[in-house]
Amino acid sequence: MLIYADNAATTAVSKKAVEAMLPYFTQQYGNASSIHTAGQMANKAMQEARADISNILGCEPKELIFTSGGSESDNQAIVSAALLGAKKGKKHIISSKIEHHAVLHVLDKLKKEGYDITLLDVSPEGIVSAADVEAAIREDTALVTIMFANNEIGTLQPIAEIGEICKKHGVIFHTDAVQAVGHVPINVKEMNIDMLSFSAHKFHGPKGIGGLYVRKGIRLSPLIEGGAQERGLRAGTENVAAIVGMAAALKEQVENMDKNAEKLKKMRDRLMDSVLAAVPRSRVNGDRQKRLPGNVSFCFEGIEGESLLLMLDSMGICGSSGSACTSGSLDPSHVLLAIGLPHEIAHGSLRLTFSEYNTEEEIDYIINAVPKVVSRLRDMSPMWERIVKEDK
Amino acid sequence: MLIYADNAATTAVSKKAVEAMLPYFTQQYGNASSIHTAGQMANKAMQEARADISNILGCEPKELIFTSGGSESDNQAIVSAALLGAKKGKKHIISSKIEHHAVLHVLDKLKKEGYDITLLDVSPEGIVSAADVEAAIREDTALVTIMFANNEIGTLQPIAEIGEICKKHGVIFHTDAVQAVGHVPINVKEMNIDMLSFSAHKFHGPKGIGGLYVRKGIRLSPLIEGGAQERGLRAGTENVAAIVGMAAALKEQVENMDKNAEKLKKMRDRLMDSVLAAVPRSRVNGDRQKRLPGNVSFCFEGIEGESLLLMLDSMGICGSSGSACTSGSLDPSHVLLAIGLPHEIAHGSLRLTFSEYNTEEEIDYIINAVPKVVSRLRDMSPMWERIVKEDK
Amino acid sequence: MLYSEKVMDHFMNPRNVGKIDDADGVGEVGNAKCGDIMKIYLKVEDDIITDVKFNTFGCASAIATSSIATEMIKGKPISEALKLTNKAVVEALDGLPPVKIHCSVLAEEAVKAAVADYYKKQGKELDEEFFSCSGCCSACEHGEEHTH
Amino acid sequence: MLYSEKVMDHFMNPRNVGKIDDADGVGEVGNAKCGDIMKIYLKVEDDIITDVKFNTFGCASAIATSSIATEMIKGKPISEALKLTNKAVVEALDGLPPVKIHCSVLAEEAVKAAVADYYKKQGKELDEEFFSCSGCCSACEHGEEHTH
Ligand SMILES: Cc1ncc(COP(=O)(O)O)c(C=O)c1O
Ligand SMILES: Cc1ncc(COP(=O)(O)O)c(C=O)c1O
Repeated sequence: MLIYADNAATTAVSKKAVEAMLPYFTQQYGNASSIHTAGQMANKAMQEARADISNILGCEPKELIFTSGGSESDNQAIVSAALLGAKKGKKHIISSKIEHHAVLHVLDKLKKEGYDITLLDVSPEGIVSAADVEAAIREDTALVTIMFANNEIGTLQPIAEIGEICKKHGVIFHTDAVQAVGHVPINVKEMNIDMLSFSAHKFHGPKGIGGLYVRKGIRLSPLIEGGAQERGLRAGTENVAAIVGMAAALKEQVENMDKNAEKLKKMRDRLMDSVLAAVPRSRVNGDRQKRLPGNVSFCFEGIEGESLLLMLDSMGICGSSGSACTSGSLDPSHVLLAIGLPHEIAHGSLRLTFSEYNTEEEIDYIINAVPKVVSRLRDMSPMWERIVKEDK
Repeated sequence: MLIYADNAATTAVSKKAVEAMLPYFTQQYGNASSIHTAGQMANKAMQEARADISNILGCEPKELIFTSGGSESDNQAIVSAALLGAKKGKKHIISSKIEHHAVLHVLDKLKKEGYDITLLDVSPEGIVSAADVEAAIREDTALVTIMFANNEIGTLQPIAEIGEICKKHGVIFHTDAVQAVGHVPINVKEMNIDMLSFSAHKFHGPKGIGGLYVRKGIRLSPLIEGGAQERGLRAGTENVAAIVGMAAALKEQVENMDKNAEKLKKMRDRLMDSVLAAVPRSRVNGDRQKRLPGNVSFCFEGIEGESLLLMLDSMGICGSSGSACTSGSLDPSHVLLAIGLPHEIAHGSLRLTFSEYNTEEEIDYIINAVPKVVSRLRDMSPMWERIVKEDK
Repeated sequence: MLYSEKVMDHFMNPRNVGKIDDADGVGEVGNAKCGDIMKIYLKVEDDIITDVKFNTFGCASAIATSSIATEMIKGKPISEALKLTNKAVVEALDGLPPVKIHCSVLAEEAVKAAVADYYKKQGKELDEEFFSCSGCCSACEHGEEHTH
Repeated sequence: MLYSEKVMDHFMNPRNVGKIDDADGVGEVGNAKCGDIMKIYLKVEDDIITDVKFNTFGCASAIATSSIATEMIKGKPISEALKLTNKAVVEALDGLPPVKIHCSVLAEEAVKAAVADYYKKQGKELDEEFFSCSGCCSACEHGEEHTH
């Protein structure tokens, strides 16, 4: 039994996506920038993928460039907007405390270069307030960058509202939609999004490919210089197979979005309710409604996340604690701290994230396993001992 | 009949590489940074690939990071060395006039930022002189970056000699080995290379993956910030399938290197000799010996490369004129100008690049086709008319 | 695809390729350095272009625009040939990639240069405005204006 | 793999888990904020550690280091327990990932804290150098020194 419940970290590539990619490895392998037939066949496939994806996002094909993934897109979007701002003497950027490191670390770097960064607090439910965004906007604000959905606690942010505010104030609005694309409805035009980052491996596409939507009129700066690919905005031989795979995965995902969401929400809510009922001193992180259909995030007092994870793993359950990217770090998740949890509770987090490939039987198994593992760890935890004593 | 003779632009992915990749799409798709079994299985595969590749290059696994390809590696290597240099007040960089745009455009950008760039001339045979490199080194030289093999005319540069010179003078030496890795023997330690860029799709690996070797002790700066992947030097969920595919392709390529080179040289030399004999006023670009086994580069006076290409394409031959990356540009190749060709001759270039998948029959077909197409175009060329007149 | 079917057809099967030894007007524009030269030969009777041939050194679209331009003026009065615009050439070819628009400019100018030569040989005056620069690429001084 | 088999074994099947109600010495180090607390209970007879138990809140390596540390001192004289080093703990576990070395420091210190408590209860003096800081993570002031 192996239950994969870490779909926020990455997903399995769908059969359709693999099938779509295969011909581009060994048959239509031409360089999409070459003018011969082999190249133009690859180019055509790439342009079709671009049209499909931009159609889904609600933008023009010309407003979409392909990158190596979410991190690259985030980096390029933010650096580009910062450079544009600097040209007009605007060096203030607004973001939130719960962004992914691909955003936060770029902002750290910009801070060192003299930019002024405002990181907004979030509510205890893990949601940025659009009013806070508006209040933070200044004359010299170059960029607002707020994630669409949080990768740890799954909370959905009021993107359309923030988009409207940014539009009103003439500030560029970027959203890291890596966790959202393919999972919740998005239309960049209706939501007044100026830039949007996404990554294929979060929606059953391949790893190593992603995209960046940039509204016409906003000038991107290349992060990777070289050949004239992507109209000079992103050098490097086009990754045609992966681009085609990404488009296939996204189309499939969007076609089944409502059906999948319904199924996932049912599983998600049942899991949350059952575990909360079975485990004392447990909590769900993030708003219960305004969250990704497949995201469950718990904290269990008195135990630590890694040991919880590894014990679950030994029972065949693959989950995560905090985000995968922070593994190797000893600090508890910055997201859990941002929603106001004390360190000791933030250490005991468990993230279980599902896709439509998961089954109700798997949820049953998890509902049975989690309380057992929590008990086992609590039994040997001096911290739990103290909590129980204090309770009495 | 479709003859693919554009292997310098990109190659077909080998069967072994595809097979190596497949399990990582739908089965072992875990995030290599996740601590659960699915993640650790992916991680193990990635570490094996890293060990295999570093073994081939002659470096330690820790000295190798994975990137999205040659362009990204070139960018990161050069920017990192420039930043290191600047810290010590060294802002001079030495390179050559025949580098790839992924190098030249980064150097252009650095120039705007105040770096002093020396671009060395090359010989009429397209070879950088190691003595010129030494003569150009100054007190404030931060970096020497010279490509291993040229992508247009296939010339091999005296990398070991340059490496020794750089070592002697304590200057960091980067080589863009995108065209060389998998095709000619390379050992970074023996050749005193400090940094080396490569890209899988040039040796029958997948597109969108590459690597950068960096000698221990040289501090890379991340180009893409975010998660702690690649020891914090390159953020983004690891592209495990592509990494595994790259390693499989490279191993296969290196195992068969001698055999392939022998076969390719024979085809290459026969093609060059036959076409030179059949077509008046034709020439081979680049040194006839010191060149990649699979590279043939011609210039035909009186005609223009694109029309030559498209006519060959209509006969089922996929070649290129100049490099694929400059398509969309009207200028003739900077490489052909650098070896001293006048514009009008540089316009009439044809690059045919082969892999071990090509056959002698294909060479026969090309030897037959090229003179015909050249004649046809010359018959309608007022420039050819003039050349013929002047000859009389 | 990079080029329309029309362009590929005129490139692979160019119409009116050749020379006219006793031409009434010959025009040549472009230069080797820029990578395209077009040469157009006219036979004119009663101000009607009765025959036209071309020779072109250049890319596929240079050849295709030469080909279609000769088709568009063959059998037409000189006055109409003078009205040939690069836009009309592009449209007749179902479009050209942006970087190739300059080829259509070249074709327009080659026709005009041939007509100018005819006028000159006939000792006629001609409106200056029709004949400015040969239109080329960024390597020529006037290039930029013509490449749109 | 992230952890050696030895670590995983001691994590999944920890030895000596539990408490000793009438312990002769109890030591607790670490804190909840840092994400690990180790508590070690000793039973001592004639300066020999006859029984030892632990309770740990923390990651897999915190649990594994506690487990192996108790095994390493069980049945040994107090003097030897005091010589237990974090390096010995790491070696006994066939290594730990660099970020987890601090757990072995914690285990060493938990043992020492328990011994110190035993000495105190016995009214004995003890060398100061053995008992500096509880060793933790970067969140503690002394943390850095211990995480190597
Ligand atoms: C010499 C050289 N350097 C760099 C590159 C860039 O590699 P990639 O397209 O994989 O980014 C190429 C190929 O396009 C090349 O031939
Ligand atoms: C919200 C968010 N942003 C950015 C990223 C980075 O994406 P990638 O790993 O594809 O570069 C991730 C996932 O790791 C994410 O969840």
